[in-house]
Amino acid sequence: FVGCGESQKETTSTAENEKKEELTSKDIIEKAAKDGKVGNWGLGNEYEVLALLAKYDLPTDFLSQDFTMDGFDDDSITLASAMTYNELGLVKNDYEGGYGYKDTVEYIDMNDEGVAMLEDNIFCSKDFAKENPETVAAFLYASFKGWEYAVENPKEAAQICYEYGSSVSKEHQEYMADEVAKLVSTDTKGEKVSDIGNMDEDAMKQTLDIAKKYVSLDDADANEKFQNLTLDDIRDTSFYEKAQASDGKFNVEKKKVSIQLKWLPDAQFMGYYVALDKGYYKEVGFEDVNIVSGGGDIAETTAVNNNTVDFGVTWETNLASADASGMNLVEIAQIFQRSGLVLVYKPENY
Amino acid sequence: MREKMLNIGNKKWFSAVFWILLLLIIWEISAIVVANTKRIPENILPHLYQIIMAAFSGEKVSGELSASQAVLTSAGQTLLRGFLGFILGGVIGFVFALLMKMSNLLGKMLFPYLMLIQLIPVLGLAPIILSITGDINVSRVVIAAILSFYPVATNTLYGFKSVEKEKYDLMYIYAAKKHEIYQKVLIPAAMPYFFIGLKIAAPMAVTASILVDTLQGDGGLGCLLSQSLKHAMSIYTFWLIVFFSAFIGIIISKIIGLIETAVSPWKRRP
Amino acid sequence: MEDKVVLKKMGRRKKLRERIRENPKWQKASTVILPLIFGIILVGLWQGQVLHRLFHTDTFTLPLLDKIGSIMADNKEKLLENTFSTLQVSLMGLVIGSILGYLMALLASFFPKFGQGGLAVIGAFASIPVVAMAPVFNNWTKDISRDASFRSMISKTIVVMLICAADMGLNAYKGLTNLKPYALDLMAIYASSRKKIFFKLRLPNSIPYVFSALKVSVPASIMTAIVSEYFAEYITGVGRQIRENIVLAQYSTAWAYIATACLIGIFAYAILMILQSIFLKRYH
Amino acid sequence: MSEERNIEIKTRQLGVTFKDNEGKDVAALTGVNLEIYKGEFITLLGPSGCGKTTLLRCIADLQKPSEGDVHIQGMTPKEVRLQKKFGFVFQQPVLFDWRTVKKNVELPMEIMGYSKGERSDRAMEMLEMVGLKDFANHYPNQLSGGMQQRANIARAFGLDPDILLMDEPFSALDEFTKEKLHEDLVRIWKATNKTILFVTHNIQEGVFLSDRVCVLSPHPGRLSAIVDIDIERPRPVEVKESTHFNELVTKVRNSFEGGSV
Amino acid sequence: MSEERNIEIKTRQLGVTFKDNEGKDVAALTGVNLEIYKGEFITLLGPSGCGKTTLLRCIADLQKPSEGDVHIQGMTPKEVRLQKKFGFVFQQPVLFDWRTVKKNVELPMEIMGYSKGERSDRAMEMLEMVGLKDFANHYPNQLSGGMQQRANIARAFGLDPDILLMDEPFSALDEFTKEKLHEDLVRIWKATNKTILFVTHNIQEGVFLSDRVCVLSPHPGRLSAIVDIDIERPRPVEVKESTHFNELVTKVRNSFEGGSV
Ligand SMILES: Nc1ncnc2c1ncn2[C@@H]1O[C@H](COP(=O)(O)OP(=O)(O)OP(=O)(O)O)[C@@H](O)[C@H]1O
Ligand SMILES: Nc1ncnc2c1ncn2[C@@H]1O[C@H](COP(=O)(O)OP(=O)(O)OP(=O)(O)O)[C@@H](O)[C@H]1O
Ligand SMILES: Cc1ncc(C[n+]2csc(CCO)c2C)c(N)n1
Ligand SMILES: [Mg+2]
Ligand SMILES: [Mg+2]
Repeated sequence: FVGCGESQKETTSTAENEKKEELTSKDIIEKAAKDGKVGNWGLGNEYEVLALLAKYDLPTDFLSQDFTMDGFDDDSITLASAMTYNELGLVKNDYEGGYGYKDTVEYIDMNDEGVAMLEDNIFCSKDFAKENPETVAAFLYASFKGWEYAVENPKEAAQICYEYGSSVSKEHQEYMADEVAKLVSTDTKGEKVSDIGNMDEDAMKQTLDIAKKYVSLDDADANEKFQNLTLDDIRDTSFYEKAQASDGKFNVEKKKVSIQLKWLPDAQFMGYYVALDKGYYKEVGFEDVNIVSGGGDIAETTAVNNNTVDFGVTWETNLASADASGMNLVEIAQIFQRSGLVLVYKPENY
Repeated sequence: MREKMLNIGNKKWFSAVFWILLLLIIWEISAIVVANTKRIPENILPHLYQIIMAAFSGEKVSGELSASQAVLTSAGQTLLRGFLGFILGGVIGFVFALLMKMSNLLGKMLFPYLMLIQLIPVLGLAPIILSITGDINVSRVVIAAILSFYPVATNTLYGFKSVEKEKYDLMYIYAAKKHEIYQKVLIPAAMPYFFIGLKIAAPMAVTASILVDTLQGDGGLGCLLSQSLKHAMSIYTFWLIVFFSAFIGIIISKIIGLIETAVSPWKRRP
Repeated sequence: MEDKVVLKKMGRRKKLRERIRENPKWQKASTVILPLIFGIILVGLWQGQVLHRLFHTDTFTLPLLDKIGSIMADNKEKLLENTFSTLQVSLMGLVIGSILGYLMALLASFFPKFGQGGLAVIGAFASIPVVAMAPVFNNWTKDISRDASFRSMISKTIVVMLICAADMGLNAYKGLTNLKPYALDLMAIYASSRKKIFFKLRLPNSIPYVFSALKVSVPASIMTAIVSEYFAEYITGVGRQIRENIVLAQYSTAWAYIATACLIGIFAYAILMILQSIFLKRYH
Repeated sequence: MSEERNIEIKTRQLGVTFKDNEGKDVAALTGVNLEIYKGEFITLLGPSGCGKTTLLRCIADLQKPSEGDVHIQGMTPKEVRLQKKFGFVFQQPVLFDWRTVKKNVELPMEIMGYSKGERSDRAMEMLEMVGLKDFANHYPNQLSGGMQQRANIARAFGLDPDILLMDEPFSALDEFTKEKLHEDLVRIWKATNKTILFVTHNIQEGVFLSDRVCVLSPHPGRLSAIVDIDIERPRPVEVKESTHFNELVTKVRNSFEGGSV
Repeated sequence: MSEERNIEIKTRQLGVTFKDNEGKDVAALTGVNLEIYKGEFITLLGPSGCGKTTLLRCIADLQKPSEGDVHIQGMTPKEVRLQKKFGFVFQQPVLFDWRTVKKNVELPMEIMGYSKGERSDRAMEMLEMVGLKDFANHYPNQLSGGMQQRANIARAFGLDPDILLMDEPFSALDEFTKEKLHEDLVRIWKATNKTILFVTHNIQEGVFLSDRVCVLSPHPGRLSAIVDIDIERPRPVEVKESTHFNELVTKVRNSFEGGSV
């Protein structure tokens, strides 16, 4: 039965596709918003979508998407959030877990719409940074080296991630690695960046501005603090510069460190796995680097704040709001240089 | 005729077969409907044979593990933590019931708060427990215990309270010490109620243990579940976990039932 | 000599204490006053940060009460809206689930072996973790309405329902079958129909057990509603708010919602206690 | 007892075996052949644990015989039970804690579908008879042992069953109350032509009330003697002083075998 | 009864009032003044519901008097209870379902700290006495009514309390068993010089066993007569046939007032 229904759908969709070629992203967003079928995961992932809706003067309501794309598949969500490196791949590809839509689906890119916000960075607590400057710089140095290698050899990086207890299939891992490499080496305007970990002033500013507009904290004190945050409150470029300028020799204060990821282990974090696998961390003087899987109930900001781990991967918004509520965290490098978020849709629905 | 039907209804084998068949039929009918209406039916309701095939398929889904292997290895950790949490919760629940029975004052003071502790979601509780225990795995066990002690506490307390006055009178006459009254009257009398509490708490402990797996993403059924939910892994892993946990639930309640009859010979009907 | 005086005094004081303790009015009042006293002590320990020292935690993870209170006051409307949503789900799930569980127990009491299988089935459902059940029911309820808020509510309610059904089923079954010796014989002599046996004997006998089940299911229903909100399509509810805030490290706000969950719990528990005192008046 | 009278209850080679803890068979009754006539008042006597209650329960379809069978008015006990022809006063008063005394007495009438007013009137009448009128609205746990037993009796009398089975109904009552209830019982019995099967340990009581006394013996429980009580009715209380009465009592006493179980 | 004998139990203006459902006071006992000598065997008789059990419970510290007080060996009932000087046979057998008959009998001995072997031996001895040796390993729900009561008695006899309170212990037993237990009871009483307070509805039994019979009257419960039983001991069974015995029985019967509550 399945195959039958599928082929039917495909033929009609291509036919319709040609008819409605001229639809702009504005039309699509308007229709989806009117139907109440815009989807996002919420939980701190929604601000770009809110900004986009606001940009087109639409009410900022959306449906909660679970971690699958089933809602997109069954059309209960017609404009669904997806990470280029994860959900988009599942929607398009037909390997295990995929939905196999191939290129029949299209998407709206947050970077193109000018509402991109920065995602995966590396952060630690201000106290930790102050007490362990060499450690921080060394960690960045080795991690950058890992990322650099991974961006150049995504296939191998995917294999390494897979071996370190990946949460996804091999094929998907490879897809992810390719896409993550793009995010690390391209900026929001689509230009190539060469310096991994660079904290781009404009992109960070844009992120913080959007965050200030759409993050509203119920805690009045925290909210006020949040609105008054400047970039300098939440980032420190000195370690990045030190790492970039370094010759790779460090005198690390702490030989065993840990980093908590923002999500389950996979190629989204391939740089760290590569650095670990290739011994880059050892080279700069670490005895042991423990990569702690994320995606759990204890948020990475909390874990770093209460010293369960030394470093963490999070998004700028999460970091800013954590600082606003009294944590003392600081971003030390920006790994993803552009937003990975897109809104995917089936043209036949419009 | 009616008589006969009632009799068949009371046959043990019939009951088991009936329920299994009923569930299978409902499931399969729904699965056929889903298969005809949905593009990716296995995400919503796969056929049972597909799940069974997935269980026995050797295909690697996570590292070098097949779906069943992945489920069973993760289940090992989760069930161990769940079991420890359950034991701890059972003991805590029993002790609380005992304390509340011993001191009316304490009981009245504490009882509403015991219930309130249940209402603090793991999300709020976890950081606090973590800062007390300092270890994520100990925290997991403790939280599983917290989430499963309450049914044991209420039911056991109810058991203590349902002891007839005459039995107290008898012990009173012999000027039995408090601990003797507990040991010889209250505790044995509360046993059936304690076991109801355990039966309710056991699935809660399994559920809780799976829930607390996700405190940190480093293994256990809960993590496997959240991975499979992301569709990054075979969706059948998800269905296997669903069936596995239901199966564990049945097994546990059967085991508790067996323990109950083993410790209450006066109820055994030869 | 002196010893005796002391003894006598103690005796008298004890009498007074006992008199107070046996006073039925005090008995009633104490169920409210004592927890209140404990609550006040708790508030003191919390606000005085004694709890924090005890638990080795900080005012960040366990915010002070005045902070929590002020956030609650600032966000009354949002709070109320989310509270209503959670309450609706847990209450509906509780009521429907408990009825279902009771009916299952009833079936089991009529056809013991047959019905016990049914109880086991419900128990098995309850062993499926909420985190696994919630997404499944989310999927299964997608076709029932075009309104996301409605179908989300239904799917959350079903999860709560199953949890409550298992709890009620087990307890009610005990209540329906754990009869006084010879009580069934008495009914048999009068050739009572099953219906009559149920209404005259089993039902009244099961009432205390029903309350003991409810004491577990009331908090469990709220807890389950909160957890299943994490997975629901439509974003609403105390639990969802807690998660949103934890992700942003807004512990104070999260605790404001946790406090709300506790208030719902206290409220529901108080109602349960009142109902119990009405229904169990005749049970000695 | 004239041979022409109708046989109401007939047991044939009735036997009941229980299993003890170790699964061994324990015979509670064996080979009981008993014929009870319609309208007869018959007493079962026997040492404690010899099977009196078990016999009553077999007749009332509360216990399945392991051997033999019971016929009542040509039907099985079950059929008779389903026709609601039994009344039973249990050895232990089985009162429902959540019902007042009056409501407890009303219970069988509720089941039989009496109207509310009728129920209430009849319950009060019965309570008056057993001297519990003032305690109608008490709960069972507020009654003394004897009062509970009287409530138990009132409940059984509230109905008008064909066959009344009474298991030591008066054992916890003082002599005066007992005498009054004897009178009431005999009056009701005569007026309604019930068949009554009465268990007691009091030989005088058995002899005074019944047409025949059946003596059971233990190890295993079996019928060891039947004594006809050929005292004219109505029997005034003074009859207990008569020599014939005392002869019959002695006769019954002598037919006892062995001690209690 | 010589005046020099020690008074063991003394009640002064003892009164107990219960609340009924509507909160009204119901007097169960009023103004009871009773003196019981050390080593005496005393019987309480009275219509059902007149307050016998309540009186026993007051003495045993199971019920707080509303008025007056009880002194036992110059102490309060509570002190005496805490010295474990009471034995009590309850009107309804209070057996623990989860213990075998033997274990039930051993229970008080466990509390008194008897050694395991001693407990077991003594329990078997007591069970033998009440004729339940073969049922030692049965659970209470496998016993007949009378057998449960006998287990109840065996339990009380297992200990050697100073004061034995017995509430209608033999009411569910047949005459033979009862007679045997009468003999055992008197033997044990004589050998250990216990004070025994015995409740019964059977006037013969009371007269046969006791030194004095106290008659209680209802509405409200109060002491209405005390009859000295001046029959020499040891008393053979045949004494029940004697005129003096029957005179005493009649005397007691005549001192009954009114009916039951
Ligand atoms: N808990 C109670 N609440 C109210 N009234 C009670 C309670 N216990 C006993 N009574 C009343 O006290 C009175 C005396 O009861 P008690 O049990 O002492 O009688 P008794 O002489 O032992 O009678 P019996 O021979 O029937 O056992 C009765 O009228 C009874 O209704
Ligand atoms: N459920 C049971 N399981 C095992 N044995 C039983 C059970 N019920 C009764 N018996 C046994 O059956 C025998 C007869 O019991 P039954 O109750 O008929 O005696 P009874 O004559 O009524 O005695 P009593 O005068 O003491 O009431 C007893 O030996 C008893 O132990
Ligand atoms: C592989 C992978 N990593 C991150 C995200 C982004 N994301 C979407 S929902 C969510 C959880 C709540 O924060 C996160 C992190 C993704 N979709 N897939
Ligand atoms: Mg009997
Ligand atoms: Mg009494």
